[in-house]
Amino acid sequence: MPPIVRRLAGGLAMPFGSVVFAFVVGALIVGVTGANPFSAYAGLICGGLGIGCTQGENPALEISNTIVFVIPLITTGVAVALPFRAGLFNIGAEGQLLAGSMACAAIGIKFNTLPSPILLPMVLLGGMAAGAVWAGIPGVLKAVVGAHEVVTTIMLNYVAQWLLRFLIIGGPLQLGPGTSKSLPIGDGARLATLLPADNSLIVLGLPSSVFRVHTGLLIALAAAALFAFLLWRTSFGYEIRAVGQSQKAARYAGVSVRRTIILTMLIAGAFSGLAGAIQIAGVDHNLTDKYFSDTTGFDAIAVALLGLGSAVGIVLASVLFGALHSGGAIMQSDAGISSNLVLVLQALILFSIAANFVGAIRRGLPIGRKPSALPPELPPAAGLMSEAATAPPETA
Amino acid sequence: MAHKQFRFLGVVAAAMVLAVACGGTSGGGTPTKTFKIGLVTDIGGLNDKSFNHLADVGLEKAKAEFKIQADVKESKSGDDYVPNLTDFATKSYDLVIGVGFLMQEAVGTVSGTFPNVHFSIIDGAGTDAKGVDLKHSNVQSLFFKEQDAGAMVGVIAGWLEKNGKAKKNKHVVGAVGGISIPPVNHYIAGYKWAAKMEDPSVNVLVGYSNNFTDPAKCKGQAQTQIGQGADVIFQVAGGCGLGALQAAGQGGVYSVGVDADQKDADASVIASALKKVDVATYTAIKNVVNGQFQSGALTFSIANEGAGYAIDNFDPPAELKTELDKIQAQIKSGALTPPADIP
Amino acid sequence: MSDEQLAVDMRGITKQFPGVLANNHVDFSVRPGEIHALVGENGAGKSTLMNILYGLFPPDSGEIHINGKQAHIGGPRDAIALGIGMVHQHFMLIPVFSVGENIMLGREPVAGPDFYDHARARTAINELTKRYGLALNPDARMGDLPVGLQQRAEIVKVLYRGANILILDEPTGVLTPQETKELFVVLRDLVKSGKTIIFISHKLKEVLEISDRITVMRRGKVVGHLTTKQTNEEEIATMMVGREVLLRVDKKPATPGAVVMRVENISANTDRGVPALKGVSFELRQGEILGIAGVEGNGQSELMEVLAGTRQVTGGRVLLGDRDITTYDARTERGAGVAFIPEDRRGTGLVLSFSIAENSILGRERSPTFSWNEFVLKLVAIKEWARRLVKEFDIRTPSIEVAARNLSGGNQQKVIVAREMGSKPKVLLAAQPTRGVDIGAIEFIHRRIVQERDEGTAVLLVSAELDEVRSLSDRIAVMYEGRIVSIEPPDAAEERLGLLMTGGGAPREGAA
Amino acid sequence: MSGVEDIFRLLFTANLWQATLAAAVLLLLPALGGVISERSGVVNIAMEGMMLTGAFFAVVADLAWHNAWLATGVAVLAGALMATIHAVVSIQFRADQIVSGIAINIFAAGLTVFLVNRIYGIQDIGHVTPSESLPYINVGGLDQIPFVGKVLFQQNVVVYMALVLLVLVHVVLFRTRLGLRIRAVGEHPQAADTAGINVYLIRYSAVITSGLLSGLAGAFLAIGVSNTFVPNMTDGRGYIALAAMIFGKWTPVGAFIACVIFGLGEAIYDNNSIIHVSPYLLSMLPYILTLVVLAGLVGRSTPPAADGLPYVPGSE
Repeated sequence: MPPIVRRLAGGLAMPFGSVVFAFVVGALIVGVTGANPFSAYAGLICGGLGIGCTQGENPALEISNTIVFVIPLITTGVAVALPFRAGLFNIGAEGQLLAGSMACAAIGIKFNTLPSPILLPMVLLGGMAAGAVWAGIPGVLKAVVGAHEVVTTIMLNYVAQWLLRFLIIGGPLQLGPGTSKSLPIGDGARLATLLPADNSLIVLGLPSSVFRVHTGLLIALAAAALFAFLLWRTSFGYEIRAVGQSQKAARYAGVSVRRTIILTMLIAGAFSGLAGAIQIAGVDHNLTDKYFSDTTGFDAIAVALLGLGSAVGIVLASVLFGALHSGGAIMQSDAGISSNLVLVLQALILFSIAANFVGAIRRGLPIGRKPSALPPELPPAAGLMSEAATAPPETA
Repeated sequence: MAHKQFRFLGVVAAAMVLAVACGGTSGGGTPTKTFKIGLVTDIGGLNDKSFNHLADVGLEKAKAEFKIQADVKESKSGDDYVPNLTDFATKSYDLVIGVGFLMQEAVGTVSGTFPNVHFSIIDGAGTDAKGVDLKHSNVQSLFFKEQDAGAMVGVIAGWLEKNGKAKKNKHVVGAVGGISIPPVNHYIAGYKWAAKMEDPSVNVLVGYSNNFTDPAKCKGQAQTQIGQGADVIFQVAGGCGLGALQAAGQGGVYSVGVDADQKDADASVIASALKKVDVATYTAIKNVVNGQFQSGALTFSIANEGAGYAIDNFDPPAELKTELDKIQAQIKSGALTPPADIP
Repeated sequence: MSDEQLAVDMRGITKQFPGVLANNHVDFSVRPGEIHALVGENGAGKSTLMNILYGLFPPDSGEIHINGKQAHIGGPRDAIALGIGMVHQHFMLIPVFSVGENIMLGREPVAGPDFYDHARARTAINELTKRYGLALNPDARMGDLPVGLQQRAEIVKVLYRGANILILDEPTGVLTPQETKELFVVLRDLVKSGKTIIFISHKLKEVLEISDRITVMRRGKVVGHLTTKQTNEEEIATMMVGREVLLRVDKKPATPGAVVMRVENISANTDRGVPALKGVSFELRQGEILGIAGVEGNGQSELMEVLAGTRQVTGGRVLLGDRDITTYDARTERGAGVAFIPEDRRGTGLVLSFSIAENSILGRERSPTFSWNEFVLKLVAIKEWARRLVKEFDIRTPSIEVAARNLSGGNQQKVIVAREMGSKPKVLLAAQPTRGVDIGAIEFIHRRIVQERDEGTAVLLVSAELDEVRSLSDRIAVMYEGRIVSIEPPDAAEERLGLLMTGGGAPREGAA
Repeated sequence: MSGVEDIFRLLFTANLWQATLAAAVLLLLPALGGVISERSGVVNIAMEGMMLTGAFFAVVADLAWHNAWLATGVAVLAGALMATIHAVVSIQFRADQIVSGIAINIFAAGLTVFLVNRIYGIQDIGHVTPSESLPYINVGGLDQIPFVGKVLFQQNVVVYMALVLLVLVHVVLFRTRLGLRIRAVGEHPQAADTAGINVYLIRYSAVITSGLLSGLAGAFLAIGVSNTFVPNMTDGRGYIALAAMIFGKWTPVGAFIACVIFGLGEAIYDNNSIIHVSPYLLSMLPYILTLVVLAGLVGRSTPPAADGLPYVPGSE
């Protein structure tokens, strides 16, 4: 085998194995409870990828629906993966996404008369800024006093949740008494769909408006590309990785660990915030109670891990998780299996990656093209005791 | 407001539909075709111990009686509403039912895309983003006058207080809401209105747990109200509210269940305010099977027995029974109209 | 040889780690009541062998006999039960626990159902410390004790477990000469009271001083059994390395030029905020090597960090030419021409998971040579640069894409040396540049340091190895307790330097 | 400003403190579990999932066997089983402990609802009869003491158990041989290993104990407080317990104090029918307080030295 193939195979073995493991154990759980795992998975695959549908589903529609789920996963996946590289565990992508969606909605409502070329950048940048602030707080706390980012980001997720409730139930963004959503954002703040939202135009046998894939897809792919570029082709990305692998060595090399941590979190937050803004601008067009139950930012953790922290991996993992999400509903209506099985599968994938991941690192096996996705020196949680926990001493 | 006007029209429409239904139930020809019915829950899921569950019960009932294929999709997040509704629509289901007012916008959107598919939505209409009803001809709204049900249990609470038949008789009763949203507040509005009508000196405490799933939160709310002297606790918070019923049982006071008959939840439950989502779902399906789908609003109220109350672990005195029958008749006839907004 | 006489008899021990055959059919035996030294270079397999004896790893093959009986040692518990105790190179102490708790751990005296019995713990420790003359306060917090006392606690811990065979892994590495002397007294007392001691070291003078017999290891194999009285430093060194060692560095006399760096009365604190430098001043000239001698922990590390820009001063200033660089950070220091070989190769000198190419620009990733606008990396230039360094500094690697982790210690060090020297600095700060690398790499690095000097670089060298300082330096500054107590010529007598290093002796004129 | 006055008046009512203690105990049990687990060096953010699993199986068992104690036993074992998964994955396989914890939480959320669907179908999971639930007990004599009696001695049996467990955990951690060993393993597993302590055994036991305690909390929530199971009924308590543990600086007593503070917030919030405080601000409070603590404004909170680090025997 040529080395490149071997490395590629080595890189794919673990994530692929994790997915297989999850599906096998999932099948056992389904089987033990007296249902047919094969029909369950057939529904899942049909709904996720539009393959093998038997109940008259339109494959293009299923793919389109999956892509709509994939878009925010890519962007938040990047928001989790980038801090991973710096040795930080961003569990707060969800809160940052909410912050981004709140800011996007607020701006999109307040300035709803502005034309698209002005308003659209405003809402997207506003969402990014809000996400950056939301991630910046843990970044600063980590860099300055060594507060562990896992805990601070979890706390801020909840704060964002309650802030959202405040805004749309009785608060300044509420549509009207008794509602739990906001006014719609201005037309100028909306991202166009790839196909026109036209009920009379028939594409692939369906009105084109059912295909909800929007230009946010391009933004998400651009975000993934930017992430890869930043990480591997810039001095800042180099410094992020250096800090993630060895804070001491980075500090000795003159990299400001504090600055890198704060900047990394700000950028990550901007990505998450962008995901929230894209959802508002591209899909929902208003802030609704559906964000109370949003889990994109948590799925992003699995996406980042399964994607081994690489841009291509994140996109592929996002497709998997988007397909699982999308397929769950088809599985339920076609096969009568509760879509909660999807959560079980996601958890199993996580167990499997987590267990393999560190195991592989400990055994010193190279993972993928680049040395490793997670800092192999210490798992992110090790930050609980790393030197950073006692605030890195730094020269002026 | 337009909303109220629409409501009124809804009542008229409902009355007509029911009249037709009563007139010739089995006259709908030869239903040899298997009807496909799709039900989409909101994020509460099938086990919400509330309206999603009741809708499923109605669907099962219809399945037992008609030749239908009944499929369910649980929405895991708000992002699922549109794709879930769309999936059924693209597969040419004969009726797609959305459960809960959270789905209004999604139903508005999808029904516009699929004008040939019939939609029903419980607790809402097919709206645009601003909450304005799009009045699509393929959408049927299944509304409930929760205030009617709330009023009936409010009569019980007020009557007990007035006549010193409650546990503490401090002229305080309570209501524990989930989140301050219309379906919840309609119940509370009727409850408060009727309790005040029965016992003008009664103080109605209204608290919100901000939660529909955690019974402990509602229990805390109820305990606080009991501590304030409340001796009838009305839960309007789905699964969370079950905690309020427990609090009443433990605190030795009466409680009132919501949506379904919650007699079994606790011995303290003396009555339940019924919102017959199961009946509504069943009716909507039946209409489709009989080729009688009709757009617009179908409102379920005391008048058409789509809302009401049940007496549970309690033997009401004759006087109270008389009072209840009287009020119920007055509401039915339109002589009394419980308010939709909390007074 | 009859088994009954041997305290420890390890036969045919083999242990394979991924990529390394750490022990290759090793035979190792220790007689009761002796101090047996196990010597060898880093990576020779000494620690692995002892960890196997202590049950931390199972051997792949081979058998172990303790006091004549075959033993299966599945874990430290088994080893302890067999009377084996180990004092690890990195202390196995818990800083937040008391001395007493640390010593008792694993064999705690218990009162009632399971209560930790402080009183009995104290009595037991006092008894032990009295018997072996090892004063220790059982109630002190371990983290507050100096290193020497921590080591003492480790020894007491082992004795408390009833150990008759004590393994000491590089026990003197962290000690001052005074503490080392005290340790040796303790060891001799222990032997007198019937204990057997295995002493792991690569410091040959100490080995000759304290041991009765010596086993030498090289590359996972035993290469010699020696009796201390019948051998000498050269013989052991040759066995360790496998060839004759050049103990002197070949160099021309220095031709010092202008003063490049002037250090004026600087003071600085340790990480814990304790003063580490208390007014250090010296000058460094072009084309000279100024060596700093001293027992570790007397401020050398802090001095280097201050000069490299990774530690802040609390007073004084540093001048590079005419520029005041006191407040420069590591990056600006590098930009100004100060290169730094840090003492902790794996911890601070390299990012181990980075490739050689990536490591070759560590600290210079924003320089115009390697990035556009300090931002976009010039990947081609970086690769060329790395290839050049690999060639010029004889770094043994299949490719520049190999992770630093996968290089040998010597090659890792060469990557750092290459990176720092490759930038043609004005000042080269070299802290422990040859610590723990093989002899071949030591020779190479020594040669390159001298070459740098000869090309006009000012070199400041810190080393814990007095021999290294003496053989490389053109001047020797001796540090003691945060001060430079004297600046000596390179041919100063070892005894005099030793005296100065431990606070004795009179300074020569010109010292601060 | 009447809101402030009202709250002030509220603080002198026994009802408020009774509710505070009950709410605090729902947090205390998982928090104690967290303390034990993390003191042994295993980061545990999986209390939420363990608690939810416990709640579910408590109801299933109680409905099947009509015995609250049996059901509690099942719940405790279910919590322990989830903890065992966390232990195997993070101790044996040295997985990232945070990822494993997140996975447990997702797993529990999905599995419980999936099983409700599979087991009960359209019937849905039913209600537990109060007589078959964990009883509320008024401690004879003591419960009549003014104020204190109501707060401390008119509570659910689990509240008393939790208070006993609080003392027990404190004593075990800081006064016993076992506690010394747990802390040693969490601070410096190599040192413990070389001292002959079985690091894995201690860590497994500690993590599983955290599952037992979280399972008990789940049972309390399900068949003590609610008498039924509602999907996702734990509602983030495991995460607040995590906050309480950090707030309390990884000590049982500190965690308890934090739980009381958080429980007090909840109890005050429960009064929103009579005093009008912003529900959102109050709900944010525990999280913001924890951030403040983490920011070092109320003293530093330092975890055990080896918290979160998998132990590899023989490593340095």
